[in-house]
Amino acid sequence: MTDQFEPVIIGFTCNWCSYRAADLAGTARIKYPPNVRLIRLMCSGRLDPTFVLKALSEGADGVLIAGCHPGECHYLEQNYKALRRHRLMQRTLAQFGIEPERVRLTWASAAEGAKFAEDITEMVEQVRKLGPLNWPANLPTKPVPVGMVAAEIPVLSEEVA
Amino acid sequence: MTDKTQQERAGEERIGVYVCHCGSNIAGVVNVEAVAKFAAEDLKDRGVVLARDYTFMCSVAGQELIEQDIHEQGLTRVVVAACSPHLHEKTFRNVCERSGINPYLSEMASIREHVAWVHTDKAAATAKAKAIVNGAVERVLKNEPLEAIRVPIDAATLVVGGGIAGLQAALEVAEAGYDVYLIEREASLGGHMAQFDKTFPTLDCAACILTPKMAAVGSHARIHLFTWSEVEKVEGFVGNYTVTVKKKPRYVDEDVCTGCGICVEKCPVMVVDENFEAGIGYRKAIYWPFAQAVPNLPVLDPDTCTYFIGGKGGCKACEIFCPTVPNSILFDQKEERVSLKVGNIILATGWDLFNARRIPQYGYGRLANVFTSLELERMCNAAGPTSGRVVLRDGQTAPKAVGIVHCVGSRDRNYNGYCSAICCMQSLKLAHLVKERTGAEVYNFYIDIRTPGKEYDEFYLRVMDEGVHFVRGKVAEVSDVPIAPSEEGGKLYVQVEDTLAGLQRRIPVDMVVLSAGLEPRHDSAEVGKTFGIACSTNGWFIEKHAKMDPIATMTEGVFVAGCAQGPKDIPASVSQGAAAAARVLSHIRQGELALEPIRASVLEEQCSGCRICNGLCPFNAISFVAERKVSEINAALCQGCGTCVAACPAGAIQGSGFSNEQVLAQIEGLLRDVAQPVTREPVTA
Amino acid sequence: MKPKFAMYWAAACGGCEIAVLNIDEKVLDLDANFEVAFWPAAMDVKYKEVEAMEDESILVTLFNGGIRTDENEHMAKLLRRKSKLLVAFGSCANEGCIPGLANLGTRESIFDCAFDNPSTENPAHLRPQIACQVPEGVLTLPPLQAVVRTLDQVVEVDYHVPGCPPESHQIAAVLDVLIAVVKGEAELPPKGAVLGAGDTSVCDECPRSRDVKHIDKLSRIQELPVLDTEVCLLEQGLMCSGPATRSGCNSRCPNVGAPCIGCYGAAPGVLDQGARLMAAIASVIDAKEPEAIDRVLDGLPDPAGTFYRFSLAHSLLRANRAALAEQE
Amino acid sequence: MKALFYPGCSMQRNARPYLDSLLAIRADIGLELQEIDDWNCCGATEYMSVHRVAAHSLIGRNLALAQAQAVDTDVLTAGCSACFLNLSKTDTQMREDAKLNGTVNEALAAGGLHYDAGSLKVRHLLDLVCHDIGYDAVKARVVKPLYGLKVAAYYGCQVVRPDYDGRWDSHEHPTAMDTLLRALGAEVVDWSLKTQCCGGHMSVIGPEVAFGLIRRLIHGAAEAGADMVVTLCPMCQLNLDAYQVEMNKHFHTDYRVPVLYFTQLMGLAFGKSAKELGIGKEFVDATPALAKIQAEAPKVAEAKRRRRPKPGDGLPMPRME
Repeated sequence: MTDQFEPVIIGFTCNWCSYRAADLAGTARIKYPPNVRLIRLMCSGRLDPTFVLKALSEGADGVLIAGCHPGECHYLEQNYKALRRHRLMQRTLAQFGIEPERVRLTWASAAEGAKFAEDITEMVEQVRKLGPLNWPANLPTKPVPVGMVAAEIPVLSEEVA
Repeated sequence: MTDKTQQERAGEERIGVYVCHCGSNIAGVVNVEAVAKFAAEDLKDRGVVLARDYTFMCSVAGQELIEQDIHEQGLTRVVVAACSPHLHEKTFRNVCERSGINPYLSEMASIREHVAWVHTDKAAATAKAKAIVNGAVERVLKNEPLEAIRVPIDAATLVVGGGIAGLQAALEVAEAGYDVYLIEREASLGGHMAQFDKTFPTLDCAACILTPKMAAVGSHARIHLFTWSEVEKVEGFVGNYTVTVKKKPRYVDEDVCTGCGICVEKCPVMVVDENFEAGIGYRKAIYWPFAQAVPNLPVLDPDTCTYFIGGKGGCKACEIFCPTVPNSILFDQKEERVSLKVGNIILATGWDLFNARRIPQYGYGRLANVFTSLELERMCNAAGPTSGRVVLRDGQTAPKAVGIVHCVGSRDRNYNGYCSAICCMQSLKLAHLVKERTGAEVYNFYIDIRTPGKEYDEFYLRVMDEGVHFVRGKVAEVSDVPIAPSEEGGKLYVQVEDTLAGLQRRIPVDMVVLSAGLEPRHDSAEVGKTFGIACSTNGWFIEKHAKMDPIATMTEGVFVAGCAQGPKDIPASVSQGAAAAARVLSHIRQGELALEPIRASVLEEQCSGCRICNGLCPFNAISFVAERKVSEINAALCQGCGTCVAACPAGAIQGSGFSNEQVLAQIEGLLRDVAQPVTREPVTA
Repeated sequence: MKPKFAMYWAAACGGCEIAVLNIDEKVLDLDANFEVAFWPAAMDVKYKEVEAMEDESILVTLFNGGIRTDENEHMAKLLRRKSKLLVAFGSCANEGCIPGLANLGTRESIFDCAFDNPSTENPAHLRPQIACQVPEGVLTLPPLQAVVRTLDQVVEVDYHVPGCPPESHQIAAVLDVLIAVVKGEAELPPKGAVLGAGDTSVCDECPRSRDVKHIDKLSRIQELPVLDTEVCLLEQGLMCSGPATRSGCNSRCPNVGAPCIGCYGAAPGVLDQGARLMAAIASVIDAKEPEAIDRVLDGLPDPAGTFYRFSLAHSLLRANRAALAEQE
Repeated sequence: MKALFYPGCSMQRNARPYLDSLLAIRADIGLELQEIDDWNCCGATEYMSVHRVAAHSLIGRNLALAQAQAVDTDVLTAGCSACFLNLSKTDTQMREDAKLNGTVNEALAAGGLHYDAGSLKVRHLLDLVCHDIGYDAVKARVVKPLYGLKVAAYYGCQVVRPDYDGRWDSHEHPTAMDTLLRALGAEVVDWSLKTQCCGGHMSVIGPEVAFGLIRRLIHGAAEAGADMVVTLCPMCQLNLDAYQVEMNKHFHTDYRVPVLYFTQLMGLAFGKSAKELGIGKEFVDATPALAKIQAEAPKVAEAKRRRRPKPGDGLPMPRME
């Protein structure tokens, strides 16, 4: 491996479509970068935003959410809930300074091994470009004086006072 | 339930980790020894007491290895890093069960499909495999012992659709001695097959092979027939469905009518039959769908009946001439609703013909002598509107040249991307019939000829030998306008690129037949919703597994058969009907069914009754208990998707098998190698 | 000798102090059973005097406010050392509260907002300094830390009393428990327990009628032509945090037609209150197409501030990335 | 409604009646046109295949000028099919192809111009009239309905294809102009050739090919019983009208099917004078056809009582939904 940044991405897949798409990519020996680590859920509707925040705060550089195509959900329409949560999450995450490319929602049917592999490849490249997220929430905080060096203590002049 | 106690428990757990080589499938890319070593050493503080790598974990020897360790090493939980859980999860759960641990205290880490087969960099693949094993170890620590849910199975079966697939399914179940309710939307059984003249490749007369089955179903003591009826509502779950059937008024007393047909004869109204005759024949306002209809009862169409149109006055010829006592004509008949209890459901709702008007450049509906394949089927049928003569729209002239256009609406990204599976053979059959009956020159315009059935290709060769022309190319347009003065008027010109000859051709013909594709029923989405199953993007019902389970659906106890699941020919529809029946019979014979215990449940003391979850369940498993102001989940209805678990604002819904604790732990495990060190909670065994 | 009691006010508004005084005559019970060792808002005790106390000599300290400055951190650590029981008192100490919302920006942006906005007259663009020379000597201010942290992110905390501020009847109940323990009439609750709150969510106490939810529009209260006094506020399109907020306040705000803003924090066992709200609200949006979903979401101009109004500093992400990056 | 207007060269010369009639009716339908200042040739159909970047830049200049002049509308319209297609093509391809976008804007920058792809909505005039102004608004202005006039609506190949922005109901058999002409009171015949090629520039480079194509259209319209062909494109009008005589000579036929613009028929129905609308400048005289216009709506034969079909009636035609 070269010195280039290798992002770590957590992928949430649904049991019926995207996880099987990943299985199919394997069976078909389609190659994609090893940066995504998958978690199986029963449905993209199970995707709790907590999982995404947890992954990001635990050191993941990105999160991939993959469900069945709209209208194809094995639980009829639960992937629309994932879609809504994703739209809302993106708005919220933007306020935390997290780029939208880091949390990607994609659809992959059980037959779309190649498409899923392409999605992963594309996302890995996008996140690689963004650089490490390295969420520092858990670092001990240390105060930094704002706007001054301790040596230059200003004198409060009479006029201003 | 604080984290602490969980952690303490984790300390007491004894986890065994098994890393499979899968021959060289995994070991060729992943350093399996290193993964096992990682688990044994680095995950010791997470409760791992032993880790082994082995050539084939799924082999008998591999399974025995785990059993032995459970007995001798006192393992309490097991992680197998091997292939996809979709293949062997059950195998290793059984191993656990045999050895006395709850089967759900095992976990698989997919390092073949998700690692070895998709990556080439060995170091990176091994690192990823370690992370996945780490995730599985963290997850298995949070697994709870679960028990399968057992439900009794009602032996009665619902079959929806009286086409060939539904007929076969109904007969199989009834012959086994169980009650079947067969629901058919039309007035007679038979489906599309009843409309055909001959069937490929044997050229059997469709009616001759179909009607005996219709009669057998119609007279079977175990089969309760509901024609001119639709399923309105389905409640309950596998083994215990309550189905509401809407019986549309047929305005004929089913119990009294003898089917003598005098009413039909006397009815003065004649209208185009858009349904059975595909728009090229006529029927009366009171009519039989077709001669061999089962049940042998006419149906009255109030939209065309003079009595109904005239605001219930006049005519009444049918009633006047009806010879039965009491009179069989019931002008006041109303819609009825019947409630049925069934244990399993087979959906065989069939297909709709692609609407050829959607391709205006082929001229259907504008150019008189452009026909659909179904129109030609009716024309070829001896019982059809032309008594089996193949003629132009004038009803007289036999065509001298006929063009048959394949793939109309199929394999076309403007309409349907899929192959309709039957059109090639149907077109060959129609080419043969046209040639046989008219001696016309017949041109088949095809993209590819697909003849993968038994004796299908032989039939193709036979039709070629009969002198039918084959032009490979997608037809650009069918026009009635000559391009040059040399072209004679009154013809249809088929403009096509002949891709074998490398030429643009304009072939003048008298008749064009559009071999229209199969489409899902126009209301398949609503029907799917009624039965709790999903449709693919194309609209066909989705089977549980495209290869390994093309009969079952995601909803336990609901099966699909025939074209409702995707385009297929008659033999495949019959097979699938029979297969669905076999699946149902297996359920019935088991008496009760064990369901995967992946279910959501409400922690009542934490539920505040906010009702956010109430509208989220497509299976109506969530209800609100007004007295206690809490929501409740019916475990038998719940399919385990977990949407409500994720949505509960108070965290009061738990999902067994995929709990928050399990997923969060798995995230931690997967990220252990990159996480900030301060977040690690040391757990020492 | 009576056991010692302390109360301290860190990065907070002072409302918690008022709430304690608001328990009326109950405060006499406090005085009867405890010796007040340190309570800057009520009496004059110098930090030096606290430092001189023996470790664990104070039985209980109610600590309100988050950790925003070095001084806050210093006092948190000091009081932890001096107290047997340290109680995170009120929303700020527990989850950062409104001051924690500043974590969505950097210190620089906080100063810009406070000292350089159109409503502030500050032509010289003066900024507070941590030290300043005046004729009498050097004046200092405690340095602002990169982000607001909660008390339990800095020191170990024994008990949590949520609320902004904690409801007076709940404070009284907590004091009763403490007094009972002092008198030997009761056991201490298990360490880490949440005191003075319920264990379901605000909806449990809310008298409004509720139904299945389908949100096709989110409005702010002033945008609603009529507010139904009987029906669930969320069903009327108001962003009410009640379903995801711990009970205990007797649904004060919804009772009077104001949506719950979430001050009692997440429901029991919930890791991240904002995530729960996001999941719940998004789930019941009545739209399928991305554009239609967005139209509904446009009614929520500040999602992070809405969902994490009180709990931001204690959430999984805690703060904006740029603010966190200023940590060392 | 307001729109920026790119007239193009044809409308200035051979298609002058198109422009005149448009200007005559614009107030009636509330169309405010703002001609782009200093516009240049669109490069017609050929330039694109000679030099792609130069062609796009040539068109890009017009788009850039339009964008700069767009104050209270972002709609840019053209009456000529080739002009419309070129503007639409460049806009779309610049939007989709970042490299092309860069190159074209680099070229434009030399002239101090810039175009933000996608900032304008490029729309054909017929599209505006049918879909924005609407049939009802048109119908409301009709004072002299074109009763008794049978017309063949001819769209040509460039407006409905490739239809970058999805404006048309069908790319083979569109119906927008049919509906518009019916709103004017005319009877619209059904024919198969609505979007077939008129020959384009083949009339100059390979007349025999063009004559064949022209004959097909004229013959088709005549066969369908049309009194005239109605078009929306200067090139189509030129080929079918000006070359009809040549075509007749070539095939020894004597077709006389006049070819007018839809704007001219709108003008007639709105009560404008033929002169004002440029009628009379066509090669094949439209006067005999226009003489068929009646004051009264032709009596539609009363719907025949549905009688029972008899043997020999023939097979029913499929219903068209």
